[in-house]
Amino acid sequence: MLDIFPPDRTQYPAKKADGTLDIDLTSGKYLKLWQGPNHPGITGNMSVELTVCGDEVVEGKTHVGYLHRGFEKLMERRTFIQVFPIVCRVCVPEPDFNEYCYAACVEELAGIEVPEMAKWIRAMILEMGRINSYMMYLGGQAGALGQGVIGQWTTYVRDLMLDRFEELTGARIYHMFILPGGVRDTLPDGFAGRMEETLCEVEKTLKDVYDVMFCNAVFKKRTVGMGVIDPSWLEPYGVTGPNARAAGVAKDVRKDSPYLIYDQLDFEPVTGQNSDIYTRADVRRRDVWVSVDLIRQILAKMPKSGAVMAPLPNVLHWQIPRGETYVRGECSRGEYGYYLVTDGSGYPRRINVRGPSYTHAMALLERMIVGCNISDVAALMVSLHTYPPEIER
Amino acid sequence: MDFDWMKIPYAFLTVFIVVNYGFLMGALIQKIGARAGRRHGIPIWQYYLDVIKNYGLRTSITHGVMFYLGPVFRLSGGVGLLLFMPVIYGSYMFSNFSFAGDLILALYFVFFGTLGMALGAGESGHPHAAIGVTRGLQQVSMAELPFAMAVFSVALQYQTLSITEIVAAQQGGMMNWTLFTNPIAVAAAMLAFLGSMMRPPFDVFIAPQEIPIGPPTEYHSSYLALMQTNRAIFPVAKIVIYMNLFFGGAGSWPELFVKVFFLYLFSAFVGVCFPRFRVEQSIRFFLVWAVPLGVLSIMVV
Amino acid sequence: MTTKPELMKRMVKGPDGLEFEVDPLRDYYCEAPPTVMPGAYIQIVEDFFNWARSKSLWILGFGTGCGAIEMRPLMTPRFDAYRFGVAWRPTPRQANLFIISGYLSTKTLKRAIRAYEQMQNPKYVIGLGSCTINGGMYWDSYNTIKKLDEYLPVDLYIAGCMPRPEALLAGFEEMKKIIRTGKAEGANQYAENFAWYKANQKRVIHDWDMPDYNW
Amino acid sequence: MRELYARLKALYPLGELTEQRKNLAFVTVPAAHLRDTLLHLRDKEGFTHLVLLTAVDWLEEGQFQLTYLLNNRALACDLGLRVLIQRDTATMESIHDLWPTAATYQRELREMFGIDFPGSPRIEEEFILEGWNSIPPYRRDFDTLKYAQEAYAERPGRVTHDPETHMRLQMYPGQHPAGK
Repeated sequence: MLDIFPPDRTQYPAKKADGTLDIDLTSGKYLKLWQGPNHPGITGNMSVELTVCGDEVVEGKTHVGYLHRGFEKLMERRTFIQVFPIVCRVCVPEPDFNEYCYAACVEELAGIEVPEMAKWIRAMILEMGRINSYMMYLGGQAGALGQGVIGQWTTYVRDLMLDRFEELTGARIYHMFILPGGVRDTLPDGFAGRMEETLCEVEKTLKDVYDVMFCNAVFKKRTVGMGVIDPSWLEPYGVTGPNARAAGVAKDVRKDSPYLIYDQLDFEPVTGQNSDIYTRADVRRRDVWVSVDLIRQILAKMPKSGAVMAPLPNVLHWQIPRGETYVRGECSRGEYGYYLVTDGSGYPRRINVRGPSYTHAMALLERMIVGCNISDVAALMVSLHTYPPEIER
Repeated sequence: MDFDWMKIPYAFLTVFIVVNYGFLMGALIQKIGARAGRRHGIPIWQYYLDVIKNYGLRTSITHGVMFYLGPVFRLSGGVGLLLFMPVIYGSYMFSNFSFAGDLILALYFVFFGTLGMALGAGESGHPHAAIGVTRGLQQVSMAELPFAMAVFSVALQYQTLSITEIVAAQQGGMMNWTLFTNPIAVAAAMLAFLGSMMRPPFDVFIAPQEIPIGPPTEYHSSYLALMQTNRAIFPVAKIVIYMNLFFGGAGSWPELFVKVFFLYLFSAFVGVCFPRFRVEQSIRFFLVWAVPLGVLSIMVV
Repeated sequence: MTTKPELMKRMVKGPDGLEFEVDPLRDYYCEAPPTVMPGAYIQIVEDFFNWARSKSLWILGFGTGCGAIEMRPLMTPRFDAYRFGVAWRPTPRQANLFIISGYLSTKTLKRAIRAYEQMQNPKYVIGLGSCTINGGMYWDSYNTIKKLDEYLPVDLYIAGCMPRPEALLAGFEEMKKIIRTGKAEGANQYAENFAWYKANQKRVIHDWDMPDYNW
Repeated sequence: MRELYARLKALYPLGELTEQRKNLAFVTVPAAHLRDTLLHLRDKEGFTHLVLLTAVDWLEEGQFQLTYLLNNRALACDLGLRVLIQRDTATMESIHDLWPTAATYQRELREMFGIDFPGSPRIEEEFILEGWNSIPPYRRDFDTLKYAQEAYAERPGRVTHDPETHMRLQMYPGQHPAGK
């Protein structure tokens, strides 16, 4: 394409001696622009403080804390079984990973063996949650570029998937289904058949999304080559999940250190090469296909009956000996982990939630946002797929 | 100078009809767009309610004189465009104040509202409004360029600057429309049309995800209602120009309604399924695709 | 109370070389307190306006908490709240209905108050979720408020954690009934009890670095 | 994991190795040797991914435990370095130059635990809380319920049916309900 207006980068802010940017707001060259928290282009309730020069961002600072509820403190005040209803509230769009990681931590420290059936059901729920989360993402990514109709389609499919959740767990958003020791219940009758219908609908929508969004010339123009994560940043900035896979590194906890029953399933991590917004979106789109396939495999291979709950000790006196552990899982945004420390009492000593958004939305975003156009900030932020509630808990 | 005073109430009648038609058509287009997202969309009378609600709000805050005048300019741009144009060809009642050189005046009025908006939005002091309006001005000036060229081409083709005469020249069957007699100019103008209809892919200046929602960020209650009224008039007025210049005009109200509706639908169709360009990308798009077409159309004529 | 550096009074040199004094708290904000705005003088006109207001609810698109996750389905095919005259506006100036979607941390409360004050009279507030009613799940949290109507005038609460979209739609219908009967005078209530609301807000927000009323 | 520990032990004075799982172990490191150990692990042993950095408050022992959890993706194993620092002084060397993302963790620790990391970028800024006027909230001696009751107005009439207390009363009438 013709390059009629080459970007002029000579007037960029000079650096001071200590490495910070020399930005004089009164000079009239720079403008401070707050994107968020009340801003539709922000993923959830957070804000980015942009300093712009013309249309280009010269500095961006993320501000979080608008959703801080003090979970890690609240969990210390609750017994092990009381924690389980509130963990799912940590991350709203994909709550099941909190439940799984917490349950796995407790099981490991308390030495509880989870029944085989429960593992399969857990894996299925996690994959269903992953599809939901990706559907939110695809809609958001298209919406950030002004293509609202994709969001309509994907949210419709997400609603169908929420119906399956409702059937299985009785709740739409916060399922509270995976608890320490297993899961609450077996699958209802005829669940596999209805699941198959939903999966077909997901596939149909994905094809439409591919045609309208990924083959769209304007979408490509806006996203190809935009917001590149350099592969050398992956380790220093702790990039995981699809963001890392889009850079060509097949980082997938499901494959690297299989948990639950992922070692018995047949799948390959999806990777991309270019590490721009388009590739990240494409990796996630193909990841939905993987998830759809995984759910089919799980439904086909899972045992037909069996216990779903290990016998727990009396939960009122449940004391876990001193110890610490870390359990991770691959959620739709990257590595999700819980760090649990117990001290022999009936209450956890400390729980730390390691959300992937924590590294993506803070240090990485601040690095990537420099030099991008104001119009692309929203798309860039969405493309990292961050959810603020898991940053600040 | 023989001014026919009877034209004034007739002109108001035109405006009245167009306002109502604009509201209903806007809602209908919205509904059609919603169907693409498998929704039902808003009720067809929703825009009336919104306007009444906004006029009925109890407080409104001003940021200065230009803040008041912004919506007024915008509305006068829309109304003025409509008033100085023959809406229905061959009708005494609805020819309004059209005169020999009205094409030039119409070109001016198309831009007038945007300029007024720029002043008003600048006064409101919100950075998003300022960013939005600079983007809007850049893009609209770029989109107007091919349109102006197409208009010149048409004016050269018919050797007149009067819209009425242009319409008259296109009568007598579809094959006489400029669409078929000068297709290059129409192509250039239709690209410009997309660029000025505030729909994707050329709606970066009101992009809710980036600069919510651009120039009208600070506008509320009656100012906003005024702008909504204009939102109903202005597109119709603009489409009427396009219709007069390129699609043979309209001999009666039903014909006008149908033609305007389909032209509007064209922009809505494109808008539903495209993301938006960045402002420099859209400028480049116009420079690379639309302006050469416009130049070509002038040269061909 | 400490003021942030960018809010302090200072001399500024403009791009044209002129020096002038800037006092952000005075110059950038309006300090006039809200006043009680009576309705239209004629009752039937007011009724007509209330009817229109109830039919055209514009929601501020500010997801303050986890309730925002159920807003997306409301805009989309399954529930499609647009059918009922409900629309989302990205700027507080144009919105009439503020949905506090879930718990409010004190940091968000500050932003929510500012957004609320920028909305135009008449304006309505719906508290969504148990956590706005009495703290809900976060009853012992040190960072979330427990009772929303101490800080903002609330017209309606929708209970649940989280309330389903159907509950929200029912809530909108209830809200419309309240507006039509002319009882939704939250903005006037706020203006009447302004001192009380401000005192409550300031007790919670420790670094109050804005004027009391900033439209 | 054992060989790795033996190799490290030869270089630095380490504490005992706690093997939690086959691929997860924790080891105590003196604060002075943390940086060298981290560098060695990152550059020589392939533990390139800083999974998390967090603190545990051992109030009874007067110590903070900082946990640096590192991950080696090739071997699929994690090593947690425990650093014990004094609770009343609570200062630690910053590692933001080794992993830029650690700066965020350090900001959080500074705010939530009151552990200072001199030299870390934006460490002085407020991170999550705004206008906080009490002791750092994640410390064990901070009572969140008491703070919440003092700071926020509560709606009267709230009855908490704490299942634990309730069940205790049901099962052992007469015994005083314990709990926090």
